Amino acid sequence: MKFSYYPGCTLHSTAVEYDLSARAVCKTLGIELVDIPGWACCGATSAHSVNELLAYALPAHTITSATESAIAAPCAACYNRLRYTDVNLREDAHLRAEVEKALGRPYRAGVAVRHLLDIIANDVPADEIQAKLAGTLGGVKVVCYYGCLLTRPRDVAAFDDMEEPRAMDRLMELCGAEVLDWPRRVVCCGAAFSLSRTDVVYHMTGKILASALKAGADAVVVACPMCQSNLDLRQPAILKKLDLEGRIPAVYFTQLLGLCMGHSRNELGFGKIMVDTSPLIQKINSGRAETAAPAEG
Amino acid sequence: MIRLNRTPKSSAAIARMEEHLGHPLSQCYQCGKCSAGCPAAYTMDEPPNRVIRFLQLGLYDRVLEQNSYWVCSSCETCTARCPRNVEVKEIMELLRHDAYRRGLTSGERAVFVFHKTFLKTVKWFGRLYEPGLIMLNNLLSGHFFKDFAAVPGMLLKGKLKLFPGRGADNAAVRRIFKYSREEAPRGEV
Amino acid sequence: MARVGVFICWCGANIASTVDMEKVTEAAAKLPHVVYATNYKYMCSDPGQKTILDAALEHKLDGIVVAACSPRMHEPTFRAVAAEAGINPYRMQMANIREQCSWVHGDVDEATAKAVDAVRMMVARVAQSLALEPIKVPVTKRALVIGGGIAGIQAALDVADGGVETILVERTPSIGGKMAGLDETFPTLDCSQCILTPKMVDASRSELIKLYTYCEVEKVDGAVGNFKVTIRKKAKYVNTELCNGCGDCWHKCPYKKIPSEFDFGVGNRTAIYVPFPQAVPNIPVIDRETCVFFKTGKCRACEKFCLRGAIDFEQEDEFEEVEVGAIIVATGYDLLDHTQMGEFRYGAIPDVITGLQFERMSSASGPTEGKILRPSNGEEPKVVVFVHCVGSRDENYKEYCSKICCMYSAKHAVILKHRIHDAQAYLFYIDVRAGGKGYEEFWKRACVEEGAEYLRGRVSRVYDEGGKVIVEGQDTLSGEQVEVAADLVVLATAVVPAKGSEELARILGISTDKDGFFNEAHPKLRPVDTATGGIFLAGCCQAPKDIPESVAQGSAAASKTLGLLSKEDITREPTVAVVDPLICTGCWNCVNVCPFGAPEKSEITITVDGKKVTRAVSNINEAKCEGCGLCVATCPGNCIDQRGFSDDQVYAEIGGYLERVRAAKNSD
Amino acid sequence: MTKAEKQKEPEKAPQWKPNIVGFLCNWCSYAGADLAGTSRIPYPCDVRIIRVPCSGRVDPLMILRAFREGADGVLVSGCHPGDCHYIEGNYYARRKFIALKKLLDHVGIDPRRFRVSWVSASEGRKWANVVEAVTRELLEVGPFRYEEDGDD
Ligand SMILES: Cc1cc2nc3c(=O)[nH]c(=O)nc-3n(C[C@H](O)[C@H](O)[C@H](O)COP(=O)(O)OP(=O)(O)OC[C@H]3O[C@@H](n4cnc5c(N)ncnc54)[C@H](O)[C@@H]3O)c2cc1C
Ligand SMILES: Cc1cc2nc3c(=O)[nH]c(=O)nc-3n(C[C@H](O)[C@H](O)[C@H](O)COP(=O)(O)OP(=O)(O)OC[C@H]3O[C@@H](n4cnc5c(N)ncnc54)[C@H](O)[C@@H]3O)c2cc1C
Ligand code: SF4
Ligand code: SF4
Ligand code: SF4
Ligand code: SF4
Ligand code: SF4
Ligand code: SF4
Ligand code: SF4
Ligand code: SF4
Repeated sequence: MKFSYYPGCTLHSTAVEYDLSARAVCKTLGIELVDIPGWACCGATSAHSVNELLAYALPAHTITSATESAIAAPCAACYNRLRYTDVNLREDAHLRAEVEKALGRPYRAGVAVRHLLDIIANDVPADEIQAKLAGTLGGVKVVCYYGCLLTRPRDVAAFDDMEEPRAMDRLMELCGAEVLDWPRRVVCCGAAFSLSRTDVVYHMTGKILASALKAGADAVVVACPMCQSNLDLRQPAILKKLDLEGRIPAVYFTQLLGLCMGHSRNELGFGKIMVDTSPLIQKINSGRAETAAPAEG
Repeated sequence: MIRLNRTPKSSAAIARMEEHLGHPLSQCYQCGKCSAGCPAAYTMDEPPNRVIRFLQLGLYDRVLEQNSYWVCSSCETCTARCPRNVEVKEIMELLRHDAYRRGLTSGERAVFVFHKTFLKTVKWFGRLYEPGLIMLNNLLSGHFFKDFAAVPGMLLKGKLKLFPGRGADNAAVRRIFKYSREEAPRGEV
Repeated sequence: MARVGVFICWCGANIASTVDMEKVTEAAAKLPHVVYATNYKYMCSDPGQKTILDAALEHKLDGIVVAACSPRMHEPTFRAVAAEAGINPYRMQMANIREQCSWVHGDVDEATAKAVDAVRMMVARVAQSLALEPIKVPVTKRALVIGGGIAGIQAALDVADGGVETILVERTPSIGGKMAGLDETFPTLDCSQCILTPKMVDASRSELIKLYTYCEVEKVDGAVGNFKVTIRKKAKYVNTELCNGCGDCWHKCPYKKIPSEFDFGVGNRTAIYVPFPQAVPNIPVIDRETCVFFKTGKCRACEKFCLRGAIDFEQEDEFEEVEVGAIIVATGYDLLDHTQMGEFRYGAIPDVITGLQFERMSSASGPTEGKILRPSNGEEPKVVVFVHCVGSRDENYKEYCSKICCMYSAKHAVILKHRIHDAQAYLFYIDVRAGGKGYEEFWKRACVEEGAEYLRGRVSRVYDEGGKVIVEGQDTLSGEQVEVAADLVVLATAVVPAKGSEELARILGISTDKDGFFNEAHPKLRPVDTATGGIFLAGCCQAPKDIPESVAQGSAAASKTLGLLSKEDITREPTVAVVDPLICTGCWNCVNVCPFGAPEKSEITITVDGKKVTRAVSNINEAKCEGCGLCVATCPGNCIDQRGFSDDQVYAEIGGYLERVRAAKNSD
Repeated sequence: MTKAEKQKEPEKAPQWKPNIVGFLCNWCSYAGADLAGTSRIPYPCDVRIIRVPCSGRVDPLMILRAFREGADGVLVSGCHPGDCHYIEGNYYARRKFIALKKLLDHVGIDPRRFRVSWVSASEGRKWANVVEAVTRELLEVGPFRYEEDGDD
């Protein structure tokens, strides 16, 4: 399997650990990632918020620059923007003509835009993943958080269920985590306002954190750098405001996968998560030991 | 009192909006499901269904004065669940486009400024440059030290780069910006 | 040459405002065969019909074209007029210049030209039309009712009242349908069982009603007046002659935890069971799927304890063929499965239930003996949210309004208050649809007297958190988001056609609408007929309705049935296929394609060169032919033609139109 | 004798209106067309409708005949597959028409001139759309002309 890789801006900065772990896991699974020459920012919320043409032209530039027939995007927001662009440019000839004028070259339709989670969960057979696992998550309790953009809207994104997606849950179960059912897997975290209306982020992300803590999870597993940074960076302040005890690290699904595949924590960038992940790691290790013990005895 | 002395369609802005959406606004039957699930509704001047209601009544300008569309987080929850398949998120978006072109902040200057600076950094560097964004955003919004508490930690963890990265096809990006701006002359990007 | 009269109708302004009456009349008068053409304001009115009669006599017409509305509207009317005028009704044709012309085209010139063409085509057709005589077939004086809910029971009782034998086929072990499981009924709150059971008993006692419970219709042949119906009698594994319903068997059956279909999973049943205590007939059946004996070969407890030796594990499904003259379909409804709806967490929350589950809990004879309880922990709920329009009025599920749920939700709120005095009901609604006698008053009562809180807005999502069901909704009147931490959530899920309706439609040869409900012949004027002669509809299988409406339709279908079966014989359309035996080669293509088994292999003996030759040829049984024309178009030798839709007639129509086109093409 | 269609360049004569013969089954499509009427859904007026009991009644010869007599297009519309009033008439019809389309191509008649659609009695809007689409397509294809070879 070979994909053009679109890390998006955040994976080169705030979310380096996602980039590191994604590359590591893909390598192990034999998924070849080819960088897109000259890729640009997808424009994120801002572009589609204020200027329609810009919102389509920026992703179109990147799609057209891709060298492979499919793009793997780890960021849910980028993925959503790229998908939107591709769907709309294919349907709307007029829009496409406009975008092509902006690009100064023809749009390259027919490149499949895929989220990394979709690829790993749906393209790689479960037994192949299983075969690469060197250890388990030792039954740690996790909740999977998909966020709003990964599965919506129905006719654009949807590689999984819009209200109750399960792709990440399946992967985590495969890794031997105890995946808890919780009700907020697709609720928005307010990423668009991370710098402008932080109060909104507090409100939205707060609900998610509270729910994850209530569910009794040891970690929130995520597939989007925006979600991660909201859940992670702002966690101490939010929990303080909500008067809630505890800390719950937000980790990328690729980090946990990588851990089970035997990559080191350093390789996977665990140290770059702001909330302390050592209790989680300890739990994983002691869980592993417990499950291993009876087998020996 | 609202004086209903014109049909909604008589407003060019609303007609344009309907054309863009591909369905008339009258498709919404005001069930409120969009608002019920909207994570941002709590901080909106009017919840999404009312935004649509005002538009149905032809009160386009009144809607532009409300902050609702600025604080919409584009999460698509509304569109995904609408029983009448109304493009709710798209409506919010179209309102933002128009407000941005006209320079209307509707009390949400911070959001307005954020989008502006975000796009500026993208325009300059082809990609997002976060420290630059944070600084610029704070400068323009007047909250000079907001979020800087987290910065040292982030730098320490290697999460922030001090200098913008290279590699984007800057020429292409500038071209896109130039063209997009020409298309939208008042869009101060 | 035929002598055709053309009568062009204005339909008031309906046609005349878009079609130039004078021009059409003028053009018609010039056509070959036409000896008279006129127009009139309302052709179907008495004076309109008289115009036709008078003209027919005066001009010695032998064919008529009425250019007016759709033949689906008034063909019978004008056929009758033709007959009265001494003209064979099948030499009357209607040119559709209203539904397919004036109502859909705005331009007067274009619409007029199209109307003229329509008249041309019909005149040409009439000139080629043979006089046909309707086919008479004797009527079987017996009726079949499919579905034993309240609609079917009422229909069967009324047909039997009219002195006609009725077969009532019900696929579950008991008649009664959904109504048998309801608690009190709106708007009067009388107990459902109390008003239904007497009817069920009447049906079982009636000499003229034969109950076929645990049975299904397998196959239907024949046509109006003479249907041949194959009924599958599913094996009950109980000898119904010997069993007296004592109940020893089901009390002893060790397998007790099977979710009861009748209770919608709120209660359990045994493997040998009657669905509910008042079942009619009160005779158990063994459910093969769950019986331990059938699964493992061990148990037979029921057999041991049955003193009458009624258990019979050797039984097999049986098939019986019955002949009936008319069929009433009353297969009712099911509720949309809310576990396909993500916003309700795909049924993952036990305290989110459907209206019918609520009914089973609140029914005094139900599994909880009338106690309303939280399925998760068996406690009394104090805060109950009722959600209207779940999957109804929603383009992602069902676009239509389910009609009964506003009322039953109000009823549920009232019942809740009666059973649990300190409980609070919240109802999320979009509109309250309460158009019925006493209905508005009833929901007012729920709201004003019983303290139910009505919130105008939809629910977006429910969550389960901390042992509560969090309901996120909108109160659109205040413009505020509202959140209720509920103990129980009752969904008013959409009413959908009963499972298996599509299959039954296929067996019966009737059509369904876009939502799967059976189609009536006309939405206003023939609401209980189907387009297929002799098949009628009653109850929720046609559209969602409440009990009074289901009963009314059951009675209406019965009166239609009695009307049909009161005749000695009925006439069938003579538009059947006919084989020319002299040229038929016996290839049996027609036999193979005919969906109704009308072409039969037969022999003719003819004399060729003085020698008698016997040949195998096809012969079409008029009583079975439905006149679809499939065989006609399929016969490789062109040996079949169809009366009333003959090749000549169709070619005449094509010619009638294209002659003009060719003329026009040649002139440019 | 061969028939060859002369594809005239879509002459910029907006007055030209295609002549279309429509065979409609009585139970579904004819009723659907009636419903378009009762619902007042406007559509182009270039189709002349012939009512047949079932799309299965339509003999491919009828369609060829229509072309021979000067139709620019032919439309056959019946119940949705599976919904046929006569149970499976339209199923057979469908098979026949697939073969016919090939034949048309073979004899040089643009297959776009012949269209089969499924319109149910509840689809007045769809009927209007079908007519619209057929008309639009024929406007593109242009008038149908054929000549019979041979100097007899
Ligand atoms: C929660 C709820 C509460 C309600 N409360 C009220 C109320 O208070 N007042 C009121 O007026 N109405 C009420 N109703 C409506 C009422 O239930 C219906 O109007 C009524 O039951 C319709 O009767 P029916 O005979 O048409 O259908 P059903 O009751 O559904 O009966 C159909 C019967 O046909 C059988 N059947 C189905 N398919 C076949 C087949 N293929 N072959 C043989 N048999 C078949 C079924 O087993 C069933 O016995 C309520 C409905 C609901 C959902
Ligand atoms: C404004 C309006 C618009 C409507 N539009 C629609 C619509 O679009 N679609 C629809 O389905 N329905 C419509 N309806 C409803 C429709 O009119 C009724 O459903 C229908 O007419 C009822 O028919 P009926 O025979 O019961 O009563 P009526 O039409 O009232 O007929 C009763 C007859 O009995 C006669 N009569 C009364 N008393 C006596 C007596 N003592 N002795 C002898 N004769 C007597 C009357 O003169 C009358 O001729 C509409 C109603 C209104 C008011
Ligand atoms: S959910 Fe749809 S129909 Fe309901 S109020 Fe919102 S936009 Fe209107
Ligand atoms: S897209 Fe905007 S309006 Fe819609 S639910 Fe999300 S925040 Fe609310
Ligand atoms: S015959 Fe038909 S078209 Fe004429 S008046 Fe009667 S309903 Fe109208
Ligand atoms: S024990 Fe025998 S007689 Fe009694 S109900 Fe059962 S089968 Fe009938
Ligand atoms: S044989 Fe079957 S039905 Fe009879 S008692 Fe045993 S499990 Fe129950
Ligand atoms: S009856 Fe009431 S609750 Fe049911 S679908 Fe109609 S409006 Fe909704
Ligand atoms: S027309 Fe032919 S195929 Fe159709 S029902 Fe009659 S005999 Fe059968
Ligand atoms: S298809 Fe024609 S030739 Fe063949 S058996 Fe039937 S009637 Fe005779």
